[in-house]
Amino acid sequence: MAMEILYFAWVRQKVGQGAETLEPPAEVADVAGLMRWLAARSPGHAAAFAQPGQIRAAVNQEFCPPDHPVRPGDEVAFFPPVTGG
Amino acid sequence: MAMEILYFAWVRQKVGQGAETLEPPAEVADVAGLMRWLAARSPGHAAAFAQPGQIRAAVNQEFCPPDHPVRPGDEVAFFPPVTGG
Amino acid sequence: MATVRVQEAPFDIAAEQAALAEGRVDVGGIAAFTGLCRADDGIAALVLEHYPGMTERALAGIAAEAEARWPLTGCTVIHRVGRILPGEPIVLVLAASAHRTAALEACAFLIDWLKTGAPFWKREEFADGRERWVEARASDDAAAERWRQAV
Amino acid sequence: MATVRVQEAPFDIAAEQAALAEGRVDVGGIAAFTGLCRADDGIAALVLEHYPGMTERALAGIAAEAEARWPLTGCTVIHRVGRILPGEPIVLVLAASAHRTAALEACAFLIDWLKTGAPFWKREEFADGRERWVEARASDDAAAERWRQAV
Repeated sequence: MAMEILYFAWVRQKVGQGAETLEPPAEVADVAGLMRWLAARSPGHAAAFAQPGQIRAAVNQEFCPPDHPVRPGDEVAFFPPVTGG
Repeated sequence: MAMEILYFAWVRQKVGQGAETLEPPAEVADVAGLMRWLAARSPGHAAAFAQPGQIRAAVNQEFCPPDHPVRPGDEVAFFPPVTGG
Repeated sequence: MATVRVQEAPFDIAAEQAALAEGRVDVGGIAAFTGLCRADDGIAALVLEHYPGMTERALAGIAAEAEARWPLTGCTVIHRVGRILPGEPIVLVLAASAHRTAALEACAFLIDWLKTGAPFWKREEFADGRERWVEARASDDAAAERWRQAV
Repeated sequence: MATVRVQEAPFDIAAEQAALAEGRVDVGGIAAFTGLCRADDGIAALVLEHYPGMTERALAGIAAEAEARWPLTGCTVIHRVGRILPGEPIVLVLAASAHRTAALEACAFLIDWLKTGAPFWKREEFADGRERWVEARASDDAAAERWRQAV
């Protein structure tokens, strides 16, 4: 079962797309691991995830820290710190 | 020269009028003295000033404590604590 | 720039906010407080009396104090007088600033200060004909005192 | 009862306040905050992006938190997305309560919390074609943190 990966703001611009459906290998177990795996997919991904400390994540539409687990079927989003209001 | 005396809210209702022009004697030197002098003018005045601690005053449209001086030509107002907003 | 008004007519918050921001691009936030007449204990109406002349001076003084304490681009205080029915607005306070914190704090200051520093008096009228002057509340004095200590 | 909306269209604060108080006589005060687009540094427009689905959940969660902390009769959060010009409104927060302190505090909480807890991102566009993503501010994190400690 795949994961739905979403990108917003400059993460989206660097990756070059807003969403992709992917099947990471089983050793990708948490948000930080998924970021490392995604960074290797393309130069755009590499640029987007070059400084992981600048990226925030949500798993199934809840903000999550880097050690939060990810599982097949999850919706995982990556974006910069929010700036609404 | 006279003083303009104004009454508001239940002070006005008890006195029975909203304004009067009076010439207190020279020994009426401050707000508290003016209240004692006014209280002797009629049963309505007496009722209005029966509990001086419940009355607030303004001299020339500024809130003032009981020991604030009053002089001929002043506009002096008496009223309960304010309840706007 | 402060606008203060005492009026019998209702007010339009959208029009007042538009006037505060009109032609400006440096206003980042407008904080507003609208006080409404509640029907507590079966109140049929509030009748608001004020001290003409002193009221406008007091409101202008309160607005000037807010503008001295916070970097506002403007503020507005409108207080109604006369007979007001439950559900109707009584008072409107607006504070505009480049940044939200100044607007929010100034708005809270204005309404707290106005409750204890402007010569208005409320009389409650009940359906059965009884009436009662509203008594000042210690909590309002405490709220205003909080700002005095913050100087 | 909380109303949360994400929309491209402008909003009407008077209509939103009327909806909060409609048919009620127990609302004593409505606190409001309107965030506006400033033209700092020659900004020609802000473009607001969000995370559809998560945004509505986050706003509903923030509103529910406010209603749990203060005795509100209702609250409203409306956030615009898309292209917004200087002087135009971006966000509206309303909090209604029987008493002013609850309304004022809940309103400040809602806007502080929304700044750090809802998935919106602002891009600034300049007249010369440059664009820049707005960076999160430490002061916004501190403002939100203040409420966390107040639990």
